[in-house]
Amino acid sequence: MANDTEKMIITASRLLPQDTAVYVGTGMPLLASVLALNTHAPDLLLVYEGGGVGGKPTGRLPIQVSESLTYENGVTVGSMDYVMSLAQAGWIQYGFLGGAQIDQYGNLNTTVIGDWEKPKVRLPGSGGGADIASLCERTIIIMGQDKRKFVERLDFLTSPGYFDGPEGRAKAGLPANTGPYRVITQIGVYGFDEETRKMTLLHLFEGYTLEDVQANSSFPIAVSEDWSYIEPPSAEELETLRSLDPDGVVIA
Amino acid sequence: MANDTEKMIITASRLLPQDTAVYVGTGMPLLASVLALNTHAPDLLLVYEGGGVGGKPTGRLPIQVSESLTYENGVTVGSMDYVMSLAQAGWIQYGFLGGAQIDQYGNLNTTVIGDWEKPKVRLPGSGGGADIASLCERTIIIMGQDKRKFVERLDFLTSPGYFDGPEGRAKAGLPANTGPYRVITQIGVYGFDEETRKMTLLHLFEGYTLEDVQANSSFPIAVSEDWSYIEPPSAEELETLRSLDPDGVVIA
Amino acid sequence: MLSKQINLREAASNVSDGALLALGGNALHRSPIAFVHELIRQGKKNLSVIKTAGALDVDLLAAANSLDSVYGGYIGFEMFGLAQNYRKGVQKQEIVAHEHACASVIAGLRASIYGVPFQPINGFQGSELPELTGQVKYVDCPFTGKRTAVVPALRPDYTVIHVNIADEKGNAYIEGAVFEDLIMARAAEKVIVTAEKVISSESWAVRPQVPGFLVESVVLAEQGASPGSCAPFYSIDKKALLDYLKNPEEYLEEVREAGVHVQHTSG
Amino acid sequence: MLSKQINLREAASNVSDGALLALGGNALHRSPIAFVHELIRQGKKNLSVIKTAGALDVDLLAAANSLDSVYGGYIGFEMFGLAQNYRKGVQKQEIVAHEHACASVIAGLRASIYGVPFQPINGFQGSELPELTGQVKYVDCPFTGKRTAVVPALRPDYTVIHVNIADEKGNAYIEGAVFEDLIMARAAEKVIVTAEKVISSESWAVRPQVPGFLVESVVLAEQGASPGSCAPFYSIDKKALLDYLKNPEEYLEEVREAGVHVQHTSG
Repeated sequence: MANDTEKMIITASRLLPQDTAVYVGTGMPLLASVLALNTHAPDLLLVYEGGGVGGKPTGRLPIQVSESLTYENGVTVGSMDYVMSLAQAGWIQYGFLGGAQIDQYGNLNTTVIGDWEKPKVRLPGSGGGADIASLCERTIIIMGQDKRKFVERLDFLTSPGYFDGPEGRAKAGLPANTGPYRVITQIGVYGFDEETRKMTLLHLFEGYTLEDVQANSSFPIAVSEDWSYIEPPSAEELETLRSLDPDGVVIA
Repeated sequence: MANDTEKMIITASRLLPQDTAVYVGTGMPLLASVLALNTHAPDLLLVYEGGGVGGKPTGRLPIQVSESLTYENGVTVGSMDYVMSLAQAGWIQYGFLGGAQIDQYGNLNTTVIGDWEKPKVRLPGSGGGADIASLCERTIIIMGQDKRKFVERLDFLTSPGYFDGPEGRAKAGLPANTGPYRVITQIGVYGFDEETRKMTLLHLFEGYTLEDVQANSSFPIAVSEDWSYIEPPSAEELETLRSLDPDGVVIA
Repeated sequence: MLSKQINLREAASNVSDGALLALGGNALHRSPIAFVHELIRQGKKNLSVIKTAGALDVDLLAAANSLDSVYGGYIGFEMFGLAQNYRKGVQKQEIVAHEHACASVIAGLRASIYGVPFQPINGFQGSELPELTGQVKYVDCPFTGKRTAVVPALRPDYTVIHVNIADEKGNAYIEGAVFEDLIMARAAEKVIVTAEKVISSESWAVRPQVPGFLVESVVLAEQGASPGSCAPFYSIDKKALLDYLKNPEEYLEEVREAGVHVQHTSG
Repeated sequence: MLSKQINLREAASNVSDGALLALGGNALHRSPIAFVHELIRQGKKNLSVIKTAGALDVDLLAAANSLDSVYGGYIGFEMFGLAQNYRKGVQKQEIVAHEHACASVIAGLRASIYGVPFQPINGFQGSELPELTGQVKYVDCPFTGKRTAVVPALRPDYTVIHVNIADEKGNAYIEGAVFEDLIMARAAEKVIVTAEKVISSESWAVRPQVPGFLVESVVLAEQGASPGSCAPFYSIDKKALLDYLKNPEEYLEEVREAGVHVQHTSG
């Protein structure tokens, strides 16, 4: 049986198409991307935050995006400036994000809990988040879901989603055809309604109900008319994933 | 006996001190710099316009700054962006310039003869000239001298000298302690008076007179009180120089 | 993944009349001359070229009446003299010289690789260059108040670079000086790579600097920079260059008559 | 040329209280930890740090009360959790977080290497980051009219990078990912290189990326990034890191008691 983390990673990996470039950060995104590379998307281009482009690590997973394994079989050993500029110039289609808080429009907070001036908890900060959120065509957000994380109002807007609705990104001057694409939690997969740009349930993991969706959110979540259950991880997916992280650094 | 070109190159090379960085373009500057490296300044750092840093070519001279020989024994094989940025950030002390026209304040034209809109002769353009002239602490100008080249008024100001006098560079917003240092022609070596920033004769090549200085200039040239003759090329200088350009590409 | 390798004729045919092209290499070194020859054979018109230091490439397009304008820092044949056909074109006001310096061309390309509309630049205070073709303007730095020169983004429709080795996926390797090729390859809408050798992507012994996903097509063009140099494979062919400078019409005639890319040397 | 090699103590003693330091490496990788240890031993005060992604380096300075402010994109221990001492310092308002993203830190450094007071940046439209500490303002592009985010130049007093190999002239070589070290080394007033190996400048088998003329001093510091990694020489020492996170005071005590750089591992 797959655990929550494994299910989330496998579901994320399925979202990555062939022949696209994905900007890869540490942890679940790294595992999801390398899993896609090792299953359905052998030509997926991994652009590692640390500077590697096209690396196809073999054997155990590089647990951090700055590790030398992310350069294995790759094209370029660059700098973060290099890979960031690829996103800035519009070369990167997919990116992963996480956060301590998310709101119904997919805006994210990774900066502080509480007031910025006098924070209750200081978080790590944007990292590459603000940029990825601004510049990638489709961002995939992976995070745990509960009422404290799915909030009505962020304590700080680090990485922009759709701001306050369908016009938000254009008004802010962000590139067209960019924005949050999916949110993956332990409960299900969410998209953003084309009309309202509000978070909408698309798929549930088996074992969860529509009630769980709402019970674990401080904002109302619409449910797509044709929502469905997510196909459970195949034996191959699970086996490949576990071979990438044999010590259970991420998936344990 | 050394010819005019050889004398000018050798005189230029003597101006380059040890432990400094010099920005090197094609032709006489390249020969002068490599000659200095091979005589009195083995630790001179050559920064080649084409992207090489610290290259110490052996054997025959790289006749063009983009040639692979300029990387020999060097540190960095960069881009022009890289070496230009070194000048832009103030890392380069010495630079060489040439030009089709020069005025009494050391301003240079490498752009057009005649009107820019309807040129009589279109010249190659700035290249790295405008930048070098703007950013290096001391620029050394090497060019032939006659009344058509030493002009009262440039047809076009490509590379700034002292503009119209001592305040010119500061007014334009150029970095302090930068500007033309010496002009070397077949007749002699000129500096720029600290008070007036006008071109002033410092040294004559043997065989030339103070009358030759003025007879070959359209603007008046002051003569330094303690002007002197230039020490002729030593046998070692001449031998080393000729070994660098055995085919006489530059010095013939 | 499908191979991106096509032939020179197909690659050049993708370039429309009126296109804005960035050409790799520097002066007489590693310029995409075979590609320029093919543009001339196909009779392209009204091209504009971005190049830090141009020589034969720009002059050939001028001689063939294919050139409308140049965003360039330096156009000339270094110690071989002036670029005579470019020079005449500008003098006859048939070619527009968008007055640049090498560094401002690079800064404009750099704006494109960072997805911003302009770049500040140090070293343009005082030159008459800026005012003449609107390539430099000034803004006040909002942090320091300092008046700062800025240049607009240069975004080529196509960048064409000639490299030592490429593979069928578009990954490309340059030996020695990369010049502005790596910046040009990221600044453009589309990228064409011509290469002395095309290898399988499984057989790299060196690490390519241009990632294939930036590249639209790859072309095998042996001696593709000749009569310029492509280190370390070949040096400048001085005789062919001097012949060109003496009689460009004859050179053009040979290019056109060849019909396809031939390994152009004077030998 | 005189050798630039000095020892760790001398090098760190050149850094004044209140200095603005850029630290090379990224997160737990190739950070100049031995140098940070020495700063702590010397009881430096009121330092500010520039770092794209900081971890142990920044947190150690926070724990030692040596830190006034941070220009950083991300401060944390990646999958090992939050940077607890930095976090507490900010929460107690003893440390100022100049709110940045990795890309805006880099853009600020890039301004310095091009000798300009600011850099335009794409990707800051809409985040609340900009307004809070004045690290981002807006200008209208004079060519297109587009409202464009700009960040101020970041110019460190010192950049300190830890590299695989250096020579006595300051030439330095990094294996694998260079992170922002090469930019930092050109953006600073002065540069200190610590190295796993110091070789003679005659004996390079690889081509160094940092030219020595940019470097003020070179320090031999074996295991100088430990308990972080320095590929390919050593990986992260997880036990030592987890011990630090559990009991930073004890770790600091060991650093101070050592008196000199010791090859710090948990083993």
